[in-house]
Amino acid sequence: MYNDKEASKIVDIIKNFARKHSLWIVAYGTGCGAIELPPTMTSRYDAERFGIRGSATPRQADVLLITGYLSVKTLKRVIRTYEQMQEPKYVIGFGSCTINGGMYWDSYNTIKALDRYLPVDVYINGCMPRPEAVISGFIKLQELIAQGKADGAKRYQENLEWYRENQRKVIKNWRMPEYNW
Amino acid sequence: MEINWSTILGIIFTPIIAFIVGVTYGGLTRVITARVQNRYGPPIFQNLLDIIKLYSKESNINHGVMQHLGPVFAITASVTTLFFVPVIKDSTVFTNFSFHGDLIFLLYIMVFGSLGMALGAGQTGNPNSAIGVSRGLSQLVGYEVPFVMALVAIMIQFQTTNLNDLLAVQDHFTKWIIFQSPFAFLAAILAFLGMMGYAPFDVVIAPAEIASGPPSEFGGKYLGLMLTSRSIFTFAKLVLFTDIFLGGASDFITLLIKTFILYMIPVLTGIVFPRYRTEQSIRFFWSWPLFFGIIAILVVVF
Amino acid sequence: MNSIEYILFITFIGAGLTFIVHHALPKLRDTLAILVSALDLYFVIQAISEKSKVVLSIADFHLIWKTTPYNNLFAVLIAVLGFLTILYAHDFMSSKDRLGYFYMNFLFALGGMYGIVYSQDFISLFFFWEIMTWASFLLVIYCCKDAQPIGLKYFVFSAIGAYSLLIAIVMLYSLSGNLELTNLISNFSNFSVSNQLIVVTLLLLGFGVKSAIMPLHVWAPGAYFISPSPFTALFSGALSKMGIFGIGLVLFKFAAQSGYFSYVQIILAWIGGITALLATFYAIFQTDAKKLLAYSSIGQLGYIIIGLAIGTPLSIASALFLTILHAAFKAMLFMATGAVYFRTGTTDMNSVSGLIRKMPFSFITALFGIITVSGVPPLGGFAAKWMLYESLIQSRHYFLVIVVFAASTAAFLYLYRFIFSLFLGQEEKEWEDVKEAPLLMVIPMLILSAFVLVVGVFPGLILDPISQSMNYLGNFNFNYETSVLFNEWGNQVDMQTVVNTIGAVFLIVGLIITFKGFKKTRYVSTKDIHTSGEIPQENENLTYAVDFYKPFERAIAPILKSSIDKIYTGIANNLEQAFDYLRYVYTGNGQTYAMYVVFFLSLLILFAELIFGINL
Amino acid sequence: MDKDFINENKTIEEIKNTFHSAEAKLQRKNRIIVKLRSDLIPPFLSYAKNYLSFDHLAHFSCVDWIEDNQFELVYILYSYEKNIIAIVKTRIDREKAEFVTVKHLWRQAETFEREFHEMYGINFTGNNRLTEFILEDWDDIPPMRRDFDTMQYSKENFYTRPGREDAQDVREVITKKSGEKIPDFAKEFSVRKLK
Repeated sequence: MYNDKEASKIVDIIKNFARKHSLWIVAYGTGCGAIELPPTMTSRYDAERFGIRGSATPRQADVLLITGYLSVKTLKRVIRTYEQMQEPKYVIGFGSCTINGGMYWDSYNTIKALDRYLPVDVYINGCMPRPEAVISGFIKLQELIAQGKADGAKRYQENLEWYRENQRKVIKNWRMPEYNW
Repeated sequence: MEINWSTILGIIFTPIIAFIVGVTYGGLTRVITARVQNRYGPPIFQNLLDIIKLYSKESNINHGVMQHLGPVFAITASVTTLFFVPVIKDSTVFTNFSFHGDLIFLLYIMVFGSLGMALGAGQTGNPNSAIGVSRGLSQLVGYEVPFVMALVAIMIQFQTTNLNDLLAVQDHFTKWIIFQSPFAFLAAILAFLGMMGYAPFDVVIAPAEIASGPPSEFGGKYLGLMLTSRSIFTFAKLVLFTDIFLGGASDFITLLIKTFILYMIPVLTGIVFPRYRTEQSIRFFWSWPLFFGIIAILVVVF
Repeated sequence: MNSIEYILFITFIGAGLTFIVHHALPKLRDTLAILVSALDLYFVIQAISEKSKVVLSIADFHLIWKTTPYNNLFAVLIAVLGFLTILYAHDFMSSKDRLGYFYMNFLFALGGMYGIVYSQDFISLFFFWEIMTWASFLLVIYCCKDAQPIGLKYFVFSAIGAYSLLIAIVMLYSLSGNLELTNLISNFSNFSVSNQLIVVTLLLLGFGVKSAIMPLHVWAPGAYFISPSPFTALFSGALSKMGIFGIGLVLFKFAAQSGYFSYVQIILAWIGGITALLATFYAIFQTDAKKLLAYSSIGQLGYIIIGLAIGTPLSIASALFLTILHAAFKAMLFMATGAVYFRTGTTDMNSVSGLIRKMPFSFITALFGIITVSGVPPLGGFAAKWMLYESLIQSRHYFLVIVVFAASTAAFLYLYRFIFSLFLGQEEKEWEDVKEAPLLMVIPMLILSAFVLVVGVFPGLILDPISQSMNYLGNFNFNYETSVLFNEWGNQVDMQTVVNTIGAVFLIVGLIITFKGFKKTRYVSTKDIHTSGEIPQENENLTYAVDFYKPFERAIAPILKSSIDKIYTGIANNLEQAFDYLRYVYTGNGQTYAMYVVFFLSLLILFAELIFGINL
Repeated sequence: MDKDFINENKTIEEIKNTFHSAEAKLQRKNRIIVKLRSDLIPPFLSYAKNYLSFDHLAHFSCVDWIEDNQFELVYILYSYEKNIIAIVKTRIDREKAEFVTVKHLWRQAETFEREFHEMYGINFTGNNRLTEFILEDWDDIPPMRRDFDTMQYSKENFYTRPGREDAQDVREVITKKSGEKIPDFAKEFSVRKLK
């Protein structure tokens, strides 16, 4: 017989298995990365093999894709979208723009490091990453989920003040609803 | 009080079987769609994984009591529909309560879920949900009319409104109602396309247009419950159609074969067709299906 | 004095007294009205067991009031609804003026209805009919100046109905020399066929106006819309049922004896069917909740008329069942709308939204109401709809059943729109301070909600008196148990099993979904919705309410091209040109409608005298 | 040559006759350039639209001439009838950046003017829609002005991830790998050189 701890461990394994193999993405089509998604999803690369599927609204989604550079104006909406998602939720940053600003490194209106503002679980580098890279990024995310390491949502909750401080520094006129989990 | 074990067994196992079959069929749809589009496609149990994942979501939100209860209404309707349909012919376990209800009751209980769901979607306050509901209800009026015509033709022809009596009539495959009254079948199967909500009649949940419509504010356990309900309801509708037109099934293998064939009709139609606008789909339902329905009734009369 | 005398006496005296004490003792006035209606309820129930009978002889005429099972059914309906609406009116009308006028007319209308249902001769029936019509007319024009044209419309159509009744009564008297109902019924088969037909048509016309069947419905939407909500509930719930009462009487006591009965049945059934369908379509596109309910009311009366016209035991049972149920659910819906009006001051569905959390009881009432109207299983509406469909199918009215089904499916549209626009959707800042209606308004709504729930599980409770009154109407027997309905082929629906199944599944799943992750489930406001990341501001209203059914409208546009009102206006305009000189006599806005009365009367007299040679 | 551009020259002639101070000249086939004093712009545009049949405001742009302390507004008009593009240029004071709206002539001008208001800080009198347009909550000097240092702003406001300090020139890296030579004119624009 299993004791409680082991039983809950088994439940966790089942949960993580399901989460791993069912990633519903809400693709926030910023920048040029959005155009890499159609080939990723369609016949050639067929991301649905891995249980990756588009979802229409953040309420239903698990993964938030940031597909390119984020202007400050868009960042506000992205934060809102992220906060509307249900836990557990993951963020994947696409391309060098989300990592270090990419070719927009000196722009007056785009942020240069996404993980200062949202807890990124996986970065996919490239400018833009090709569908193979995108899929490999998703597989990396799946590995993290299976190991229980994809804890972006938890990080966000715990360090909410730090994230908020960064967000407020960029977004001048802060008119956002409270995020009180 | 005497305990009727076969009833209890039926109550416990029918929804479970319905869920498993419905989920597998849902996964199969995705595989078939993928193959038609020259893709490999997800595993066949993908929908099950999706549902487990949705239930295992840690946080959930709702906008009020009606949104909380909306999916519950939906699953109540699905399971009740299932209980009032004889799943296996002449089986003591899987006939459930089908002697206590009839076709007209089924027609109404099938709408019960949509109405409850619509109320839930309405409370979210999301305009997309309301648009979806508006479209869904309009389309409902469209396909219910030919469906009822087909049922009326059958009810008058066989002088019964109970499914078990209809099953008793179809004791040999030459006596299946699909052969006895083909026009009724045509009208009903075209209405069935609308009932299943696949393309070209999927304007209700148009994901890119109105953000999946009614369920656009549902996530986590609520969405999981909705998908569960949808799986059960799919199976219930398939069994209903099998019972009415294809002579039911006396064992599970036959049931699976018959329901699968029926299920492929909307699925394959859905793969190859684009989407109708709401008024176009209503006009469609009120043209050919209605025509077949009228012929079906006229054939019975004369 | 026996109970019927008490009822009439108390009601009419009470009506006068409320008017008198209005200025002196306003507190007493409301209490008096409630007391009168409560006493009425008591005596109506008393009268059933008493089997009371009153005979008044004036000159040669015998005025008879008597209880029969059929009368009792309607009397109880009126009494219960009258009591509840007056209870409801106490708070609803508290801020209005001219309340003496309101209560007096309200009680007069009630008294008129009691008189109608108990009277066993045509003189008293006509007398009370006129009292009821006048009282209701005065209440229609109660509110404001806008009510004037609507009131005139109502008056003109009521006058048409009353004149046809009067002519029919005169004809009956000239043919048989008697106006007692029992005598007339036994003599009716002696009349010539053409006389029978004329009498039946005229009577149906007279009663049909009150029940707003399709070509005569023009007055109804406006009158329901403009009259104060407590009275609208009574108007639609009980007053319009007087037409049904009369039609039932005419069909099964008179017309059934004539050779043309089957034709009358078919024509009436189809009129009912078309009424149901078109009224439903009109209801879908209304933007005002009360107007929507008014059209819905017309449609529901269409079903009742179909049920009566088909004339099989099951169909009559369904019609009478629906009569009672319609009184309940339409009163519920009008009361819920009235509660919204009481708190927000409007019933415009485009401007009110998201009241569910503020007015939970009104919402529950409205929810029960719409579930009952739509006929979805657990509540009472299903039994009525089920019996109607079964009887239509079994009496082989193939296409009528399709029409009825289309109408009742389309009814989902307006019902959803009604509840969505008022109670669901975005919670707006404008209605932030709205509270639940006062207790005295909520109680009647909840009583009626409980009633439809109980009737849903145990339709047999209502079917008992219905089958008794059907035995009075003719030899109609049908099979039912307390919670099981049977059709003529022996198929059944066991409401007990249905309700148990639905209840059990609902409870189990509901509990599971509530307690699964209960801590991490939280409520968010309706502003916190997915809008592509955009944050809706406080004053932004995102409710999708205007042109709610545009796609459906586009689909059925060809059917709705011409409205009946337009046809009437067209006729009126043409007549205006033809009889231009009449303009000197009739001046003012209502002249065209008033012209109908004259035209109609002369037509009737000509018709009767010239063609059939009856001396009026 | 004159033969080939009858329409253009005729238009130029008309413009010169009406507006004596206008510098109108032919640029190439189907294209003329008109330079005007800023106070003549409203009457000229009205004249061009109503009498010279320049019905279409194809584009409207702004150039920051910080050296001259001026903004240049460029209206690009098109005549469907004559098939001529007219480029109307005018200069306004940069310090007191104010001009009159032309939205009564072409409705689309309103949107262009909103953009210039936001990006250059030019105030168009008569346009009452000069509200926040593309940028959200911008509180610095308008970003398209040349005195706005975008690099510095970016450094001040946005966190820069370490690792790009060397700011390698892509061309240099590529040429180093492939052994190609950078052309001289390209060297001028190299990041390293700027440093």
